Amino acid sequence: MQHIPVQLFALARDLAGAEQVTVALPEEATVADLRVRLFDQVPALGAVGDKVRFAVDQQYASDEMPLSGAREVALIPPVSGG
Amino acid sequence: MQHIPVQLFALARDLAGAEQVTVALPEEATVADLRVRLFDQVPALGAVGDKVRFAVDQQYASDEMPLSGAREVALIPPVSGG
Amino acid sequence: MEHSTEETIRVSLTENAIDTEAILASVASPRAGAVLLFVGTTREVTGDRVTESLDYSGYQEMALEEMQRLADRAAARWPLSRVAMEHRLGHVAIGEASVAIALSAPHRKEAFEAGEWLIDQLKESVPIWKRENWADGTCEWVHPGLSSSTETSH
Amino acid sequence: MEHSTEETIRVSLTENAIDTEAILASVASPRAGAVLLFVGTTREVTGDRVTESLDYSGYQEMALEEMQRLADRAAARWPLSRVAMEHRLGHVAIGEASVAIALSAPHRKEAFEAGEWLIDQLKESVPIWKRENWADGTCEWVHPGLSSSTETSH
Repeated sequence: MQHIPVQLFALARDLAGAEQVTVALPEEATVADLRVRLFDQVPALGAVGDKVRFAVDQQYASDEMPLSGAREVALIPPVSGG
Repeated sequence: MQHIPVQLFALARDLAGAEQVTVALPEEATVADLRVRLFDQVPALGAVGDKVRFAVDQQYASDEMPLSGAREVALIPPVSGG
Repeated sequence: MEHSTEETIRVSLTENAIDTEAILASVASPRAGAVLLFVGTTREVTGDRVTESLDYSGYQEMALEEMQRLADRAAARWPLSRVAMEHRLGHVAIGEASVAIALSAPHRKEAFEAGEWLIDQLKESVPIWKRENWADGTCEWVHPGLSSSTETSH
Repeated sequence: MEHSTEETIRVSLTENAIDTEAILASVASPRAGAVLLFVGTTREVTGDRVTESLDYSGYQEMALEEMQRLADRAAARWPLSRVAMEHRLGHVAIGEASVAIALSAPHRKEAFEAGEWLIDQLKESVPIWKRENWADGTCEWVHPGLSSSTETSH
């Protein structure tokens, strides 16, 4: 098992009441597994639903991307800069 | 007959060696008549040829426009501002 | 906070007022015939609601990386001389700039194309979020595509 | 020399350096979400010839009228908040601005469209002429469509 801290921002941070949530996942887990596990573990995040993307090491990651070796993982709700 | 001072700019001014050329035309003359008469009277202007437009009272004028009542007439060679 | 891996591209985040003149000056180039500056500012009225102010929050390290990637892609796609992008973070009053993008290019057509592409892309992918502070005292994170901050998941 | 028949539109000619910050400031508006500034500058190299400087000459009264007409047409076609256009006259050194167009609009798409339209139109119709002073000591009026200043008529 690996323990992955997931950074939260904006509404996701408010919903979870935390800047970061740590998720336990098997070594071979992908971003898709993280998505399922995170929303199970923190049901309040359901309000941002499946519109969120994930970033691994500060780049957007596809669902198929493996998490082993990731140094930094973040949940990215729809952005509104500009 | 009316005597129409025509303002010249840029290369046209250099070719004619004058800031203004006065052309004599019948009262019913149009911009097209002015064009023919001006190039007859100042052959050096031929170098700007038929690419020039004319402005009457600070607006581009069509060849059909009558000149009677015009307060200000100018020959406008292709522009290059910007 | 600033990130500049190439001298031709500068991306930055700031908690202070955006200095548009400095950003314009930073893209000056003798090879450029065209300089374009786009500034995004806070509107007072959106639809029928009145905004009092905004707060911008960012995933700062990634935001800078993403701005740099966008500028790199623009510089690969169009012949640009220099690019500068700055985004404001923190509290922003009405009428103040939240983002500025400046670039220089040999010709104007590519300057307009690249400028519009950069702001469109920034709004799609740079991890920065706006919180609207409405005049009625409520506030709300803006997440395009989510129907409301208070609705539950679908 | 300045012409301002409506407070939302300002057009001007100047023999001094163009003050881009003042032009930007002049289009600020609480209704605007987007501000765009385009600056045309002198390039040092065009093709294989080196420009030392430029001189701009204008039919000034008509140039102001025509700039005003273009700004009016843009404001009729796109929902713009404010428009400012300034053109330099006289001697202009390399790298200095010859023209600046600024505008504000509620949304960015119309700001980009209107800005590009205005500079395209200005270059088509505003009676201002550029004389290139080449590094080899010669100089030449620029008249697009005329093959050369020394050729005779066709």
